[in-house]
Amino acid sequence: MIIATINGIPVHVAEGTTILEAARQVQVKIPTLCHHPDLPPTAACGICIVKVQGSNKMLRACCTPIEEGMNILTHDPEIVEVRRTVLELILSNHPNDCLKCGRNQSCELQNLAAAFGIREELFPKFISGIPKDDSTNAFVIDPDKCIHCGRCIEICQELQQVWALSFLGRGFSSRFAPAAGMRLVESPCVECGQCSSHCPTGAIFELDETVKVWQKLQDPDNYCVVQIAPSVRVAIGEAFGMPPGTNMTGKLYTVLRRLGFKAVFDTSFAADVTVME
Amino acid sequence: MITKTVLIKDTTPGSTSGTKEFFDVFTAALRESKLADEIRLVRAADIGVYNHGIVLKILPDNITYANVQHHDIKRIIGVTLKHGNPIKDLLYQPRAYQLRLVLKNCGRIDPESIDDYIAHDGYRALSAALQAGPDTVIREITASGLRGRGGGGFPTGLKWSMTRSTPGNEKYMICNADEGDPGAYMDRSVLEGDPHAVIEGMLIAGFAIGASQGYFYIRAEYPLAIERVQKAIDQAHAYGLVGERIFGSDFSMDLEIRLGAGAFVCGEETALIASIEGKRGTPSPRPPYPSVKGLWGKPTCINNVETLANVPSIIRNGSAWFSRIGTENSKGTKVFAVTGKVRNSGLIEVPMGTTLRDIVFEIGGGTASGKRFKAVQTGGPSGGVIPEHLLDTPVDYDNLQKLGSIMGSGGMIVMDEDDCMVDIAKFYLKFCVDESCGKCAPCRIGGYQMLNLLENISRGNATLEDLERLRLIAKAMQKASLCGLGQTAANPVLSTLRYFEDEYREHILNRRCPSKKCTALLQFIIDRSRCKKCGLCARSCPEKAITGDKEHGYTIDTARCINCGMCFETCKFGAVERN
Amino acid sequence: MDQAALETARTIIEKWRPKKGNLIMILHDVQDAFGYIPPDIARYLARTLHIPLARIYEVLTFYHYFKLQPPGKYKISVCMGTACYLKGSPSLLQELKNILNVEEGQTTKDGMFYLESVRCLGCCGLSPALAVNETVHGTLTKSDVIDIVSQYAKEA
Amino acid sequence: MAALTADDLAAIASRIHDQNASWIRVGMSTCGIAAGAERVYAALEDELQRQGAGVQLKKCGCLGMCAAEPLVEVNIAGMPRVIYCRVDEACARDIVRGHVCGGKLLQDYIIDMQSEDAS
Repeated sequence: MIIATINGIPVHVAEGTTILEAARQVQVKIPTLCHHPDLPPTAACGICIVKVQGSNKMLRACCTPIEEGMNILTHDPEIVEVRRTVLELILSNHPNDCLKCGRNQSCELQNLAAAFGIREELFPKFISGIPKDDSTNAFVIDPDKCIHCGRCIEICQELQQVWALSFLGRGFSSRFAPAAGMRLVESPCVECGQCSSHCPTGAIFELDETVKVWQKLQDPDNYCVVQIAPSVRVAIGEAFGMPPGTNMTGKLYTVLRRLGFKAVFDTSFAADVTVME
Repeated sequence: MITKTVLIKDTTPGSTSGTKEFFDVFTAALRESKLADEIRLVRAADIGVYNHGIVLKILPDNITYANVQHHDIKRIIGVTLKHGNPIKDLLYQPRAYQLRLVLKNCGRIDPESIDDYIAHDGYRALSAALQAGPDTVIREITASGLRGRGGGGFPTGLKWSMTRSTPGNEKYMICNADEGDPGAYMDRSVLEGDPHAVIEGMLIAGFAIGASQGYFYIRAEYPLAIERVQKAIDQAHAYGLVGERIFGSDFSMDLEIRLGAGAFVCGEETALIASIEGKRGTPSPRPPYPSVKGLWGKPTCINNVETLANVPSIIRNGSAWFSRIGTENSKGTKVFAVTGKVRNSGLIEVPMGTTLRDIVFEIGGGTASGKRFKAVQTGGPSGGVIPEHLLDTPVDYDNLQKLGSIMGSGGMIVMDEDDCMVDIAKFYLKFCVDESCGKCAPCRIGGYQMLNLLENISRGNATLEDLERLRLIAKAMQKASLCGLGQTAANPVLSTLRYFEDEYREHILNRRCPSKKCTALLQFIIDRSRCKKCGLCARSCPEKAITGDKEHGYTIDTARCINCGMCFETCKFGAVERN
Repeated sequence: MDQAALETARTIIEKWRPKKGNLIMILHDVQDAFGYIPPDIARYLARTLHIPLARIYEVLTFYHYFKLQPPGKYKISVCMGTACYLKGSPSLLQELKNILNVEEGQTTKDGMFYLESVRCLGCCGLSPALAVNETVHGTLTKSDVIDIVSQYAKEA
Repeated sequence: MAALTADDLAAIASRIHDQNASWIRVGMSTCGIAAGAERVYAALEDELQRQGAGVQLKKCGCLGMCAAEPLVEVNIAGMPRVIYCRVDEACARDIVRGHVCGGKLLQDYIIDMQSEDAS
């Protein structure tokens, strides 16, 4: 057990707990950007810095284990100024097309900018202008929106062991992409979608074909059927504010029929068939 | 029969013929005194003394005379050369500013011969260390006060004992030879000139921490150093000094070379480890420190070349001997690469606490051009500039830090009045932007934005608010960058701002570069009185902005001029002026 | 990939296979043998060493020493160390760009010269300096550049 | 060969120290070689052979005076030990003919350095 204080509040935590985790236990919110609870810290963004009494350095809360007797300060004008400057720098390297972005209103960078009350741009914009990769039927990669948090790489390489995505180059011109000049469709990508679901911004986003579906549904010459993956029956509830785990099967079928699909299939049907065999 | 040799050098700045004239007069005088067959006169190229008029050195008496006048010749012949007595009012005591400890063997022994090294006390320290035991070795190094010479200045003994006390039977010793500061090459010189000293230091360190494997991480751009270190390892291996049961003891350690591949950030310990493991050299957060979890997750100790080269002599001569050299908190000597606009550019080694003035003027001989000294830059891209009024500062870790610079690995770049501080800041920042690994946002974007602001200043497109922006980004980089590279990348900007803010303001407010370096702010015109109408400038102009002919002379059309400065460089008569 | 190239790559791999963390050393040897890292060799390394291709390219593109394009017959490296910079190496580089009609990191159309700027050649006493392949030319002025280039052009 | 013992070190040392003969050393590190030390070394070697001078020619690392490279240090019995700077091939031959064989020091090439060695 380690005893320390955060903003004067005593904390008792297990050895190896990070400053960020310890702070959350005592309801102290440290802003983060690259951090994701599923993943080991990449320590990339520098937003979560805090002060430790007795040192004039600032430490990253996401990856620094709390030590016995540490006296941590998470907010003061200097810390906030540094965080804000870092955020301004990140924003200067990010396009301003929130309204047209798939991640609008669910973007972690956007939320952070709002939380810091960013109203104007302090630094000139530098956007790399690397072309989008829309070679697959699953996602669009937009390198301009990447904040180099490293989550997609961590997921793709370490957790999924797919190694489709990689960090290429160095410094300001570093970027994430498949190796050897390949497009995503030529890479080992299996379209698992983990990169997209962990991306904090719109740099990797599911290919949106809503308009095409609407068009097909309205075409009287088409007989439209729909098939859903098993996990969607439960997962979709969260998007509508239901408690996690709510079974939505009935509602989902009803909605799909009302949208105009003539028949609704569930992928689990094939599983049932296999069992009957 | 020749009995004495007299070296002659006129050390007056700018003097070209003084030595020759004095030599001729002296020769005539010797002939007159019938001593021409006994005294050998030699014009020297450099006598190691500067700005002291005509200097003579008489051998083998080892008497040096300074500010000698022609009328002194008679006295010198009569008193010194005939009778061997010194003349008090001419005597000059040249100070030995340098103290060669790390460089002791460099240039003296054959780096490709292990026997030559052994003949110069080589491998005795290793033998003594093996007998004394690891604890004694660490105690000696700790007591000596040796600190890391790679830049950080971390106490070496403490580093060793931390690695030793971490439990584990597999530990690694790494020699950091990824010297990357532009304008610094101390490590290269030591590896090329005395590789066995570093190997011996490695083995002693490995023995102290309990390592069985050591790696030299050397820049790939140093082929000769790599070749000599490999040769030295092979020779030591053949003598049983590397490998199994060294000197018949229980201690076994192997050494291997691994190459860097052009990434400055790999000088950072965690990045260096990643690179040896065959990965991208991006730094990782610390803790865990390498002493606990380093190469392949095992306890690892990383020391710089120069640090390790100090180790054998400390073990041989004892910590008390070493700690007598240097200052309170910085013991021993430091090797510096003194380069730039200095007369004698090269490698020097001085005791800690030597003043910058002694280094630049007494050893370096002042500026090469004779122009006014402006500043000296220490610590490379992580360091800062030190202006003339602070030159009397004794050099050590703490003093340089107080001045906003760092000791760094030992680059020392001398600048004269032709060097623009905005341009210098831009140069170092460009380096850091190129070398940033790109992992963390403050360094990756902050450096880029700062560079852009500096570009604008040097083009006259900036406002005073941009200075505030520079300071704001600098602070964010210092506080929020993950590794040392990003944390210190803004230092050259901050220190030039600290001592030369006027120069920045001059660029911004008056769109003028006082050193005439920022070409975008210059105006080029042809001075008709000096123009020889040769037309070379017009031919060199890439924009065809120079018009005229050989009869009427030439003029520069300022509207078309792009300020490239080609005409200025081309003109042989100094007729192109820049203002 | 021809048989000889394959054989070279295999020898390099076998030399380093028992060593831990051998990727960068293998890439060094490949570059020494081929002058750059040919893409099919990179793929061969990935297959043989069971290293993801992504990892190999991550490393290749991180370290500036490794080249992905075949270099020219002569590699001209202009030193951009501080001492050389102060003493005018940028104008040497500019002159070379003008003469060779290439940018940094490019090879001339005839494949003769590859131009790059490098960190520090370690001969600050000879600044400003440049190296052609391994040979260093020091204490240069802008007007020396054309002579050096034509000297090598003649030799070829 | 068998592993060295501490006593062997002394034996090797005394064997090397015995050779107190005349020698010439050429600085052969990167800066020296870039300034032309290899050509100088070859010229010295050739001229020593032509003159039949029994002088040991050795390579060494960098003395630190990079701006003055190539450096050649000459130690001939009965003569002051001197370092010649900015030596070219012609000068190298002059060193052998003038200094080694003729007992004369070369004009305008000697460099003298003030430094102290720590033990």
